[in-house]
Amino acid sequence: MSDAPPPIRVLVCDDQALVRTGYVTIFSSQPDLEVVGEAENGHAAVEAARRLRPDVVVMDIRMPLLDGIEATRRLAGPGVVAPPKVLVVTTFNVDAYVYDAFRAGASGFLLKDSPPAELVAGIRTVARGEALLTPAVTRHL
Amino acid sequence: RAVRRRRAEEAERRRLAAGVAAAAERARIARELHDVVTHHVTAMVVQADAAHFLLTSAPERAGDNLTAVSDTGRRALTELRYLLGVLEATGQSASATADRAPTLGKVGDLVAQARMSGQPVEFTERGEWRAQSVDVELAAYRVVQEALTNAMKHAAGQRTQVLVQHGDDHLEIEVATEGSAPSSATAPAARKVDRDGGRGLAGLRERVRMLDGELVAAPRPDGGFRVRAVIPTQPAQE
Amino acid sequence: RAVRRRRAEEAERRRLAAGVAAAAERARIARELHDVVTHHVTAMVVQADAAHFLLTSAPERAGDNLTAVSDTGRRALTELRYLLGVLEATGQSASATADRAPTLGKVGDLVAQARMSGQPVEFTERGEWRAQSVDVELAAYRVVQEALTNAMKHAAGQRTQVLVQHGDDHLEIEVATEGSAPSSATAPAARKVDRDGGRGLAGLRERVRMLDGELVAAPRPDGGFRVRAVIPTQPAQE
Ligand SMILES: Nc1ncnc2c1ncn2[C@@H]1O[C@H](COP(=O)(O)OP(=O)(O)OP(=O)(O)O)[C@@H](O)[C@H]1O
Ligand SMILES: Nc1ncnc2c1ncn2[C@@H]1O[C@H](COP(=O)(O)OP(=O)(O)OP(=O)(O)O)[C@@H](O)[C@H]1O
Ligand SMILES: [K+]
Ligand SMILES: [Mg+2]
Ligand SMILES: [Mg+2]
Ligand SMILES: [Mg+2]
Repeated sequence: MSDAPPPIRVLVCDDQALVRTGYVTIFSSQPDLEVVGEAENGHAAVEAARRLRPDVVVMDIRMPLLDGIEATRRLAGPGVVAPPKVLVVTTFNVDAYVYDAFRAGASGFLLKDSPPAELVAGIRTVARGEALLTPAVTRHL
Repeated sequence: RAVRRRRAEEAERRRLAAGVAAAAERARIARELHDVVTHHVTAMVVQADAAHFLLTSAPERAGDNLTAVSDTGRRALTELRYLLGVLEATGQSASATADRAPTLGKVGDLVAQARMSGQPVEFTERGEWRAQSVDVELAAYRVVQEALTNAMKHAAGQRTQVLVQHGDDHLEIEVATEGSAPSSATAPAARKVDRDGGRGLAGLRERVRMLDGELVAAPRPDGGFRVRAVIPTQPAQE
Repeated sequence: RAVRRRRAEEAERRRLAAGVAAAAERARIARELHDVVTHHVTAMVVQADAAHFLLTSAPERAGDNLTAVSDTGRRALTELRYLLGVLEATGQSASATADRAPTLGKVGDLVAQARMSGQPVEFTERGEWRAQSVDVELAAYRVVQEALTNAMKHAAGQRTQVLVQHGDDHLEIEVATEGSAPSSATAPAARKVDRDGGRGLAGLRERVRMLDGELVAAPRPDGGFRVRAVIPTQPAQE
């Protein structure tokens, strides 16, 4: 039977339904990942994360009501006790976004259209407590 | 010599101003594009990747993903065409009249663009047309542009009415879309109304306020949406 | 008083220069954008439709199509990112774009991509290859790109020939499709496009003309279509 460690619990936050559902499909297909919830704006993300206690929050930046940076700050910013790991995903790897994301407490930053293998590897990396930058971003910094 | 130096400085300032304008324009276009294009293409990539994972386990769900890819792609092309039309229209008027951005007279072009993109738009103009200052005309034009862009984004396929009314001392612009039935096929992202979400209307409100006017935007009781701007104008003269 | 008038005139000139620069930037981005986006997104739609078709009959081939959709989308996003210069907040996008601009050597990729989308393309290259200026190479690349996009859209499945000929002082590009039977199964989205006129070829004509070249595009007597561009180049040196 399985001595496999418990799966990494993931919360997927993006206001674009097609991206969100696509991510859910991809992440759910991995034996070591479990999608525990979805959120379509920053407020819902904060609420769901506090309720569901995921290991990793995959967080879009541009979302209505509350953007992903602010949501990250509330979930994983300075002073938060036992924060989840936050992996920020965006369309553009703008320097300012990367900087703000890490300052807000994110553990990783990836382009949204990264290949699935990179995305799931990214989730595993931040879940282990390591930091992660997309290669395209690192090259640029 | 002083004259020559002054000329050189002026040329330099002009060059800088041109550079700043080009950069501002790039930023503005980048923002619009983010919503119109990159956003769609990103969704297509993610959906195609997801379909891959469903190929053997759930082919029919993979089929749904593929439909989403094609539909999104077609929508992206339609919206891109609209955006390019708008860019072109503004570019033309800028060079044609050499001194300015689009004017109120070009609102008809915006309406035509939106119609070509499949949005059912009715356009009414009332009162006696008078040329206004560039600021006023441009603001009015932008109100219609943003409201029509929003109509296509947030109320695609819904009847849309554009009214431009020339008063004696003010200009009134109204763009209203009809409500979408709850079951309608509006894109999910667009369905939830978040008035804090975008920057389109907020930017316009600011712009209109700087002209001592007022812009109000709100959902209508029947589920539609209405944008109304009133901008004071100089009384008729000369 | 004279000083004040001169200042006003200067301010006015500066404003004009800024307006013209913004318009030029807009036109440049619009052209580039059209070419990048329509090409890739059209290919993605075609691929997704094909994958849908293969879903039940040949799932493993459907998988290849899906990979093509994602790859194409990623390429489009990468190009868009450079194009928009959002990477550099400083507005160095023009040079960043130039550095990464696709070159004539990449035409083979375009051909391969079109073939993967099911278009039967033959590619011939003649004469001695020489590196050209970025402008010339990019223009040549865009001619092939748009003509192949058009082939997939307006002459889907028709034999298509791409010829690149390196002359002593010019570059010649020709893309020809064979005639389509009237009953051909052009995608509905593509069919609708015809009526809107289209700006692909017009933009290219402008681009080629700016390099003192010429682009001619016209239907062929047999029902096919032909695009031919001749672009002057620097004679071989150093
Ligand atoms: N015609 C409309 N029908 C329904 N909702 C609308 C309509 N126009 C605007 N809205 C709502 O108002 C919100 C704010 O509009 P706004 O133009 O400021 O932002 P946006 O269009 O979402 O994003 P942006 O303009 O920054 O690209 C929208 O997000 C949408 O929820
Ligand atoms: N290979 C072809 N076969 C048949 N008709 C063609 C072909 N290429 C172009 N055309 C015709 O020429 C027209 C103009 O082409 P153009 O590329 O400018 O526009 P488009 O492809 O229709 O739209 P856009 O490029 O703006 O997306 C097309 O609408 C089509 O009618
Ligand atoms: K799983
Ligand atoms: Mg978003
Ligand atoms: Mg808007
Ligand atoms: Mg075309």
